[in-house]
Amino acid sequence: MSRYSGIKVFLEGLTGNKGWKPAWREPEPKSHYDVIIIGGGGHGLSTAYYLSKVFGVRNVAVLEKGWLGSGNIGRNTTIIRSNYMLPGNEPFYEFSLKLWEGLEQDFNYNAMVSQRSILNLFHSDPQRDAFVRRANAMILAGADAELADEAQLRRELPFLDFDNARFPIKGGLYQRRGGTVRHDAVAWGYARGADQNGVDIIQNCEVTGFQIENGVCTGVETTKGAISGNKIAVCVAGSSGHVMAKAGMRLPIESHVLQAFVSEGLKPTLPGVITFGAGHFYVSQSDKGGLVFGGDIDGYNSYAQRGNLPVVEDVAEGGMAIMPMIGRARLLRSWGGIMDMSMDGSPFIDKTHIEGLYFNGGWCYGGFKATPASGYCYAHLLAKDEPHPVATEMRLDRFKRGHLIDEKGQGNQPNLH
Amino acid sequence: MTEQSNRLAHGGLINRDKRLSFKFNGTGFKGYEGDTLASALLANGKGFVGRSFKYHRPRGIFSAGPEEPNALVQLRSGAHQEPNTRATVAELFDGLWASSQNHIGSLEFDLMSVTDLAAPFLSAGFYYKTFMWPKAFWEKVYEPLIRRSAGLGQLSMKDDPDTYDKGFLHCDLLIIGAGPAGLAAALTAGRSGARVIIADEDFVMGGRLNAETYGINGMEGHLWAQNAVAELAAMDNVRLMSRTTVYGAYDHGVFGALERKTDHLAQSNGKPRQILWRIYSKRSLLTAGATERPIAFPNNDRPGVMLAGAVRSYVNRYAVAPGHKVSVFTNNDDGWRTASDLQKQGVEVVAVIDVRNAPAPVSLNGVETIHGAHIVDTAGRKGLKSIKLSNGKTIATDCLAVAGGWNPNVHLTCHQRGKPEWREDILAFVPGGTLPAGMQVAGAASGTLTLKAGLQDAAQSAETILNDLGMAVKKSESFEAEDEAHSATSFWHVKTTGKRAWVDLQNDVTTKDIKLSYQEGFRSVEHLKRYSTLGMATDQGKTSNIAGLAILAECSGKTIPETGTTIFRPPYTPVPIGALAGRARGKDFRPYRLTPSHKWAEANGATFVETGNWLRAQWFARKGEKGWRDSVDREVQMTRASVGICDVTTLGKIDIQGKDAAEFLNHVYTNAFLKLPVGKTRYGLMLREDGIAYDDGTTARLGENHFVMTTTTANAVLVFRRLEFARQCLWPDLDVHLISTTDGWAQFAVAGPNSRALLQKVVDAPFDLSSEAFPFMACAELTVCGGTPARLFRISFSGELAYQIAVPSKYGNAMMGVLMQAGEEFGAIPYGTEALGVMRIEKGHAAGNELNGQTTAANLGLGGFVSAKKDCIGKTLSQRPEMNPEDDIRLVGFKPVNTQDALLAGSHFITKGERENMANDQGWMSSVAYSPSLGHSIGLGFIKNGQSRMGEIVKVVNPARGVNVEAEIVSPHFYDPEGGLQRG
Amino acid sequence: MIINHPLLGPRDAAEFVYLGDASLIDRPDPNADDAAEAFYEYGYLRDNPAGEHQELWYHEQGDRSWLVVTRNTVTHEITKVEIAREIAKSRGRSR
Amino acid sequence: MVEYTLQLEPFLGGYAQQFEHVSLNEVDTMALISLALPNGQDGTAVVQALEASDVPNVGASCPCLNGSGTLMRMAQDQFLLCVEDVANSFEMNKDLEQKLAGIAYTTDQTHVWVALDIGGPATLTALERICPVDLDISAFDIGAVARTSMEHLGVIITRITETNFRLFSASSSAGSFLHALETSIENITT
Repeated sequence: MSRYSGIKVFLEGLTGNKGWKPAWREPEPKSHYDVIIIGGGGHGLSTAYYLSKVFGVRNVAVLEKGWLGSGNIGRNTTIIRSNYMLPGNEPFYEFSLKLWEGLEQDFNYNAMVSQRSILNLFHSDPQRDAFVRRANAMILAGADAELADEAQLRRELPFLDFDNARFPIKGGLYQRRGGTVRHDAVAWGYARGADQNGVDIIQNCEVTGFQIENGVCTGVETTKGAISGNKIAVCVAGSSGHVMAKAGMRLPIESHVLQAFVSEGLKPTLPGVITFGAGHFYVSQSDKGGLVFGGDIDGYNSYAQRGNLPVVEDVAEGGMAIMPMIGRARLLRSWGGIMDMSMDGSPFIDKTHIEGLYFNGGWCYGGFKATPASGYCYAHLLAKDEPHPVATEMRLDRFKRGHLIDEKGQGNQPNLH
Repeated sequence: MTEQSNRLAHGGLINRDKRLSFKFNGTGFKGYEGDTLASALLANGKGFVGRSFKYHRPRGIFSAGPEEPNALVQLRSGAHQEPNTRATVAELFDGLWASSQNHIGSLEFDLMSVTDLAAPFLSAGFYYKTFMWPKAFWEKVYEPLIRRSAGLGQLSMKDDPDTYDKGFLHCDLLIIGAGPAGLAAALTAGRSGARVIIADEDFVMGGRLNAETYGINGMEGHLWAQNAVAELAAMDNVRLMSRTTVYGAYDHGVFGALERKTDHLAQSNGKPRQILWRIYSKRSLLTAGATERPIAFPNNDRPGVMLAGAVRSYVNRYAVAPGHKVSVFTNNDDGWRTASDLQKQGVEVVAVIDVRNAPAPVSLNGVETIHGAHIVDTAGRKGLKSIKLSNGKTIATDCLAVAGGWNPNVHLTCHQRGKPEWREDILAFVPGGTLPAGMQVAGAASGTLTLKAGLQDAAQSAETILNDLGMAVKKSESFEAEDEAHSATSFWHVKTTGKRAWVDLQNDVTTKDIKLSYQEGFRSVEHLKRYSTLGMATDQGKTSNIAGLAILAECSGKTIPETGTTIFRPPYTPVPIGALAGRARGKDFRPYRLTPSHKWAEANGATFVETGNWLRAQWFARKGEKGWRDSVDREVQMTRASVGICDVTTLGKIDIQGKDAAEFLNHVYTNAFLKLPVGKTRYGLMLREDGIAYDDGTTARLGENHFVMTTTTANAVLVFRRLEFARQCLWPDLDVHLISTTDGWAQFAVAGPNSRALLQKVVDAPFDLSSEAFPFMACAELTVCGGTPARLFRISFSGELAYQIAVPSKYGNAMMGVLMQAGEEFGAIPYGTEALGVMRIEKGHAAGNELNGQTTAANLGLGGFVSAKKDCIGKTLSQRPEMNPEDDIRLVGFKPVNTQDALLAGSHFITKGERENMANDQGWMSSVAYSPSLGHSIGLGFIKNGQSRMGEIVKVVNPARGVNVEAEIVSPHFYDPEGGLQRG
Repeated sequence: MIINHPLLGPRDAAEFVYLGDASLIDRPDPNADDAAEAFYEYGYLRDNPAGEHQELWYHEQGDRSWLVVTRNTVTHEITKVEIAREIAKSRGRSR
Repeated sequence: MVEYTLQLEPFLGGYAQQFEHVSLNEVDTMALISLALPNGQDGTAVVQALEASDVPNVGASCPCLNGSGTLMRMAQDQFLLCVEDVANSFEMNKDLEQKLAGIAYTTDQTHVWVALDIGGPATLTALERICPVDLDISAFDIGAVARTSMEHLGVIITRITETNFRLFSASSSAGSFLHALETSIENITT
C-alpha cells in the first residue's frame, strides 16, 4: 500500500494526480468477525487501528451508520490537552497526548497536530487555588503545566481585556503541549491505517439490534444483514443511550447538544487555545484562519444536532467579555454535536454485564482529545479482556460502588459537567 | 479614467443628486447614494478587486448580493476595520474606506500569486499527505507558513469601538424577504390585521423587482414595491425591517435577525451599530427568493465573469455597465433576458452563447447568438479579454454574464435539519417535507420561480396562515403580472481535461479537485466538502454547492438527490460576534450586586473583590499600610482584640414558613431540625442526593412555623432551586413556603470581645444581650436605633463572641455607619472578606474551597452532623462503600515546620520519604492564610487518614510554583479549639 | 425554545432551568430493603430516549414552579406542559 | 438609651429622569408583602380579607384595600401585595400576619426590590430591547404582571397604563438594572 510523502505529492502533481488510490476500500460485510466495532467515528476507527496494529487483531469490522468520521470527530472544536486533575483521568489523558505527539508519523497522515498551547484563565483566588491544585496534579502525573501571572499574560496576549473586565484576569494555567488537530484528518488517518491493516470499514450500515442469548452477545443485526462476532464493541458516543437500549441497558448517561462555532477566515489572530471558563467561552484559530469557539452545552436532553439562541449569545458574550477585539469578526457557521453526558463528567471503557458486549462512551464534550487513548485502551480491553492501566477507573459500575471521577464537583447532574 | 466611466446616463434606483466620495486601496472614487461598494467600483471601471484564497488568482465582482465569493474587502480602517466584507452588500456612504485583502504586496502584484504556478502540487487535500517530516518542522516551519497565507482579512487586534444592542419582537407572522412574494404576503396579512414583521437584508425593499424590468399590476416592478412598502408602513400592525437579515431559524418559531443600524453611515455616533433581534413568531413565511448559480468552465474565475442576474442588477438598479462588450453564457431562457436588458440600457452585447440547441426565446438585434456551444477557455489575467468557444471561435469581451439557473434559498428551512428535496423540473433543491414548526415557504424560495405564480403563491400562503391563526382574511385586489419565460437544463460544467474550471471560487475548488476527492474515496458529500473544502468559505457555497454535487453525482453515476446535500446551518449570512454579544462586554458583561454598605465602604477606603456577581469589600486599607497583608492582619488582630464589623449580606437568606417547615428542614438537612426551639439557631449541613456535601449555613427558628435559613453566598440561588424541587416534587403535600429575602436584609457580623458592648448601644431597650438571656446560637426579632426593625443572631464564623445583626436593607448603609460610630470607643474596625477568610481558617471552618462538590461530610470532619435517626437528601448514596474507604481523605490543619515558610493552596501532600508522583499523592491543601494570631502561615487541607496522622510531618509539594516545604498535620481548629470565646 | 406554561402561557425557555428526566420525582423509599440499589438507579441510570421525553424544568425567572415538559429529544417539539407538583401528587408523593 | 437613628435611603437615591419621549423614575413609596397560601387555600380568603374584587389569575393583578393597594398574583400559591406605605412595611407585615393567620403566610419584601416607573410614548420601543415578554396591549393588558429576566436580572413587570409600566428588580443590583434601562432608552433616542 502506498505511503504518503512530499515526494509522492510532487510526482503525482507532475502526472496530473492520476495515481492516487482510494484512502480506504468499500467492502461488503463478511458474515463473521473476531471483533465488530459499532461506530465509525474517531474512537471506533482508532480502536480498529490499534487493535489491528498493536494487538494483532485484524479480523475486525467497523460498522458505521453514515459516512466514516460522521460522529463527533466530524463536528468538534479540535482541542487536545491533558490538563485534568483526578487520578482516574489525568494519566489517561496524558497517555492520549503522548499518542497525539507521534500520531502522524505513526499512521502516515498529516492531521496537523499543532501543540500551540492551551491556556485556562482564572479570575479569583479560589479559582487560582483550584488551578494550582490541578497544575500540581498534572506535573505529578508526568504532564506539563505552567502558571502564568497577569503580567506575563499582558505581555503574551495584549488583546485580552485586562483593564475593563467585569471579572479581572488574575492569571492562567498553561499547558504548552496542548493545542489543536485537524479533526477530520484524524478520522481519515485512522481509517486509512486500519483499512491497510485489513479492517473492514463498512459505511452506511446501521446496527438495528443485538443478538443476545443467555446473557451472551454473539452478533448484531444491521441494515446490511446479520453479522456475527466474538466481541461486539459499542463506540457510539452521543447515541450510546439509544443504541445500548437495544441491548436492554440503561446507562448513567444523558445525550445533550453542544454547539460549536467558526468565524470567517482571518489572518493569524490567536496563538493557541484560550479558555475563559468563568464566561463559558473557549477559542482557537484553525490553520485555515477561522476562529473556532464554543462554550456550554445547551443543557437539555437532545439528539437533534442543533441548538438554540441563548447559548449562542452566551458564548458570544463570553468572547466579547474576554477579547473585545473579536467584535467585528463574523460568525460563519454554528452547529451542534450530541454529547454523551455522563453522571460525573468522566467516560467509560468497560465490559458490560452481557458477555461479549463492550462499551465505550460517556465522553461528555471531551472525547476528541481522548481519541487515541480511547481507541488504544478499548483495543487493549477487547484484546486482553482487562483494562489498560491508565483506564482502570473508567468502569460502568463505579457509581454503584461510590467511586466518582468528578473533575468539576457537580454531582450526578449531567448537564452541569 | 473619467469619473464613473461605466455609469449609464439614465435609469437606476440611485440618487444622482447625492454624490459620494470613497476610497479603494487608497485611490479616491465617486459614487451615488443608493450604490453598493460593488456597484460604485464597477461604475468606476474597477472590476478586479480581490485575490482568491489558495491560488491568489485575481478576482472580480461576481454577484450583486450576499452570495458573493470574490469581492471581499476590508471596510473602514483602524479599530473599525472590518475584514471579509462583501462589497456587493456594503452600502456606499460618503468617506467610505476600503481595501482589498489576502495579498502580499499590492493587489495588482501579489507575491503570493506564485502559488498559482504550484497548483498541480496543491490539489485537494495535498497537505494531509506531506509536511510530516521532519516532525518538528510542522509547528516551526510549515504551519506558520500555511497560517500566514491562509485566512482572508485581518482583525485590527483592537477592541471593537462600536456598541451593539439586542431586542425581542413578537408577531403573528414573520415574513422573511421583501421581494415580490414577501410584499404580496405582507399586504395580504397586514390588510387582514395580523401582527406582521417583514424583514429584508437589503436597504431597499423589493428584492429582484429592483433589479429586473418586470411589471406588476401595470406598474414598473420597483414602483409597485415602493407603493407596497408605503402602504405597509402606514399600518400599525406591520413592522418593516430593512437592512435586517433573518439569519437563523430556531425552535418553536424563534428567529435570530440582525439589523444593521449604522453600517451605512460614516460614524455610529455612539448609537448601537447593529441590533440582534430575537423574533418570536406564531407563523413564518420564507420568501427569501433564489440565488443564481454559475456554470463551471475553464478559467471561469477571471474578473469580468459574473452571474447574469447580477449583470441585470448592475444595469437596471445601479445604472452601471459592468462591461463595454458584454457576452452571455447560458443554459436557460433567463440568461437571454440579460442581453435584452443590457440592450435596452444601451450596453453593447457581443454574443449570447446558449448550450442548448434551441431557438432564441427573445430576439436581439446585432448580437451574435450561438446555440449548442460552450466556453472552453478565457483570456485576460486581471480582467476578461476574450472567451474561446467549443466551436473554435474566440470572442473579444470584457464581461461575461453566466446564467446557470436558479437555486431556491432554502437555507432557513434546513436550520432544524430538514432536508431539501430535489425537483427535476427546475433542477434544484426546494424546501423538504420537515420544515421548522410554523414555517411555510412561498415564491422563488419554494421553487415557484416565475413572478405571477410567485405572487399568487405568496398571497395564498398568507391566507392559509391567517386561517390557521383563526384570523379573517380581508380579500383585496389580486396581483397581476407576467410569468416570464423559464426553463432549466442540467448543464453544470464544461468537461475539461487540462485547464482548471472553478466550482468554489473563494476556496479555489475546481472540478478536478472534486474528481480527485472522489478518486481518493471521499465519496459522501460530507467527505467531499471536508476533503476539498468545497462550500466552506465565507459564502458557505451559495453559488457552488449544487455544481459540486452534480459533478460528484457524475463521478458516482448516481443522481443528484441520491448524492444528497450538505447541511445548511445558521447563520444564513455571517453575523458579527459583537452583535451576538450585544451589550454584554466589559463591565456590562454581568450585573453587579452591591452590598447595602457599599457606599460606606467606598467612602472608607475599601478595596473591592468580585465574588460571583457581588462586589464585596476585601479589606479597608489605612494610611501607612504597605500592602494588603498589613490591612488584613490588622483587621484580624483588632477584631480579635476588640470588635470588627463585616457586611455579610451576601449570604443567601430564605424565609421558610408553614406548618411543616421543620419537617421540611429535616428532609433537606443532614441534622435534625424538628426540635429546634423558637429563638434558636442551628448549624445545618446539606448534601446533594449523590451524598456529596453541598452547602452549609445556619437556620434560625423565629416562630413555630417560621424559619430563616442562610446559605453560602455562592450557592444561594442553587439551594433555593433545590429546596423548591424538594418542596414541589418530592414532598408536595408538606405545608411549607419559601421566599428569598437575601436582598431584603442588610446583615452585619459584629465580632470580637467587645461586640456585645457595642450592640448594647444600638439595640432598643429592654432587649437583654447578656449570655443568660441571649446565649450562643440564640436569635431574636427586635428593634434598634429607636424603632427600626431588626433581627439578631448570636452566631460566630470568626470564633469570637459574635453576632449577626440584620436591618431592612434600605437602612443598611446607615446601619454600618451607626455600628462604627457606636464602636468608636472600642476601636471598632470594619473588616473585609480577606480577614473573614483568615479568621475562618484559623477557626477551621470549611468554606468554598473545601465544599467544592467533591468532598463528603466525613471528609470535612462533619460526619457527626449526619443524623443516624432520620433520612435526608443524600444520605443513602453517601453510604456507598467507595465513598467511605478506609484511607479516606480528611480535612485537617497544617502548620509549616519552619514557621517562616508560607503554605500555598493547591499544593499536594506526599508522605516523607516517598517519591513525588501521582501514585503517592496523599491529598491537597485547600485553603491557606497567614495567621496573625499565631504568627505563621496555616493551612487547611485534605489528606488520607488525616484524623489519625496528627503530628506527622509531610511534604507539601507545589512543583507548579517550584515550592516544596514540610508541614505538620495538626487539628484544623487553630484558634480557640475549645470554643470558649464564642460561647462567652 | 418556547415553553407554553400552563398558567402563564408561552415563555422563552431561557427563563427556565433544566434538571433532567421527570423520573427524578420518584425518589425511592429510603427505608426499603433495596434502598441502596433503588437510589443508585434513581440517581444514575437514565432512559435517555431518542424521542418523547418527560423532563423537569424550573421557571426560575418566572413563577418558580417546577414543570414536567413532554418534549421530543429529536425534534424538540413540546407536546405537553404540566405542573410538576400535581404530577408528583398523582404519582403518590405526599410528605 | 439608644442615641442613634436610622433613615431609609432609596436604593437609587430617588432617581428621576426625563428623556426624549420616555420618563424613568424610582418609586420609593411602596411596601411589598409577599403572601403565600397555605396548602388547601385557593386565595379566596385572602382576597376577601384584603377587600379585593376577585381572585386574580397568575400573571394578573387587582386593586385591593379600598384602592390603596394592588394584589399581584405571582404564582399559584403566592401573591405580592403592594401598598403605598414604605416606612411602615414591617408593622404592616406584622398586622397582616395576625389578620391573615391561617389563610396566608406573610413575608416583608419591601427591601428586596427596587422599583422604577417607566412611561411615555417611546416606552415600548425602549423595553423591547430588554424585555422578552410580549408587551403588546393585546397580549399584556393593563394590570398584567410578569416575572421574567432582563439583561441577566430577574424583573417583575406590570402594566399601569397603555404606555406606563412599573418594574421591580432585586435591590442589590439596582444600579445595574437602572443602567440597563438607561441604556435601552439612550439607544433608541437620537
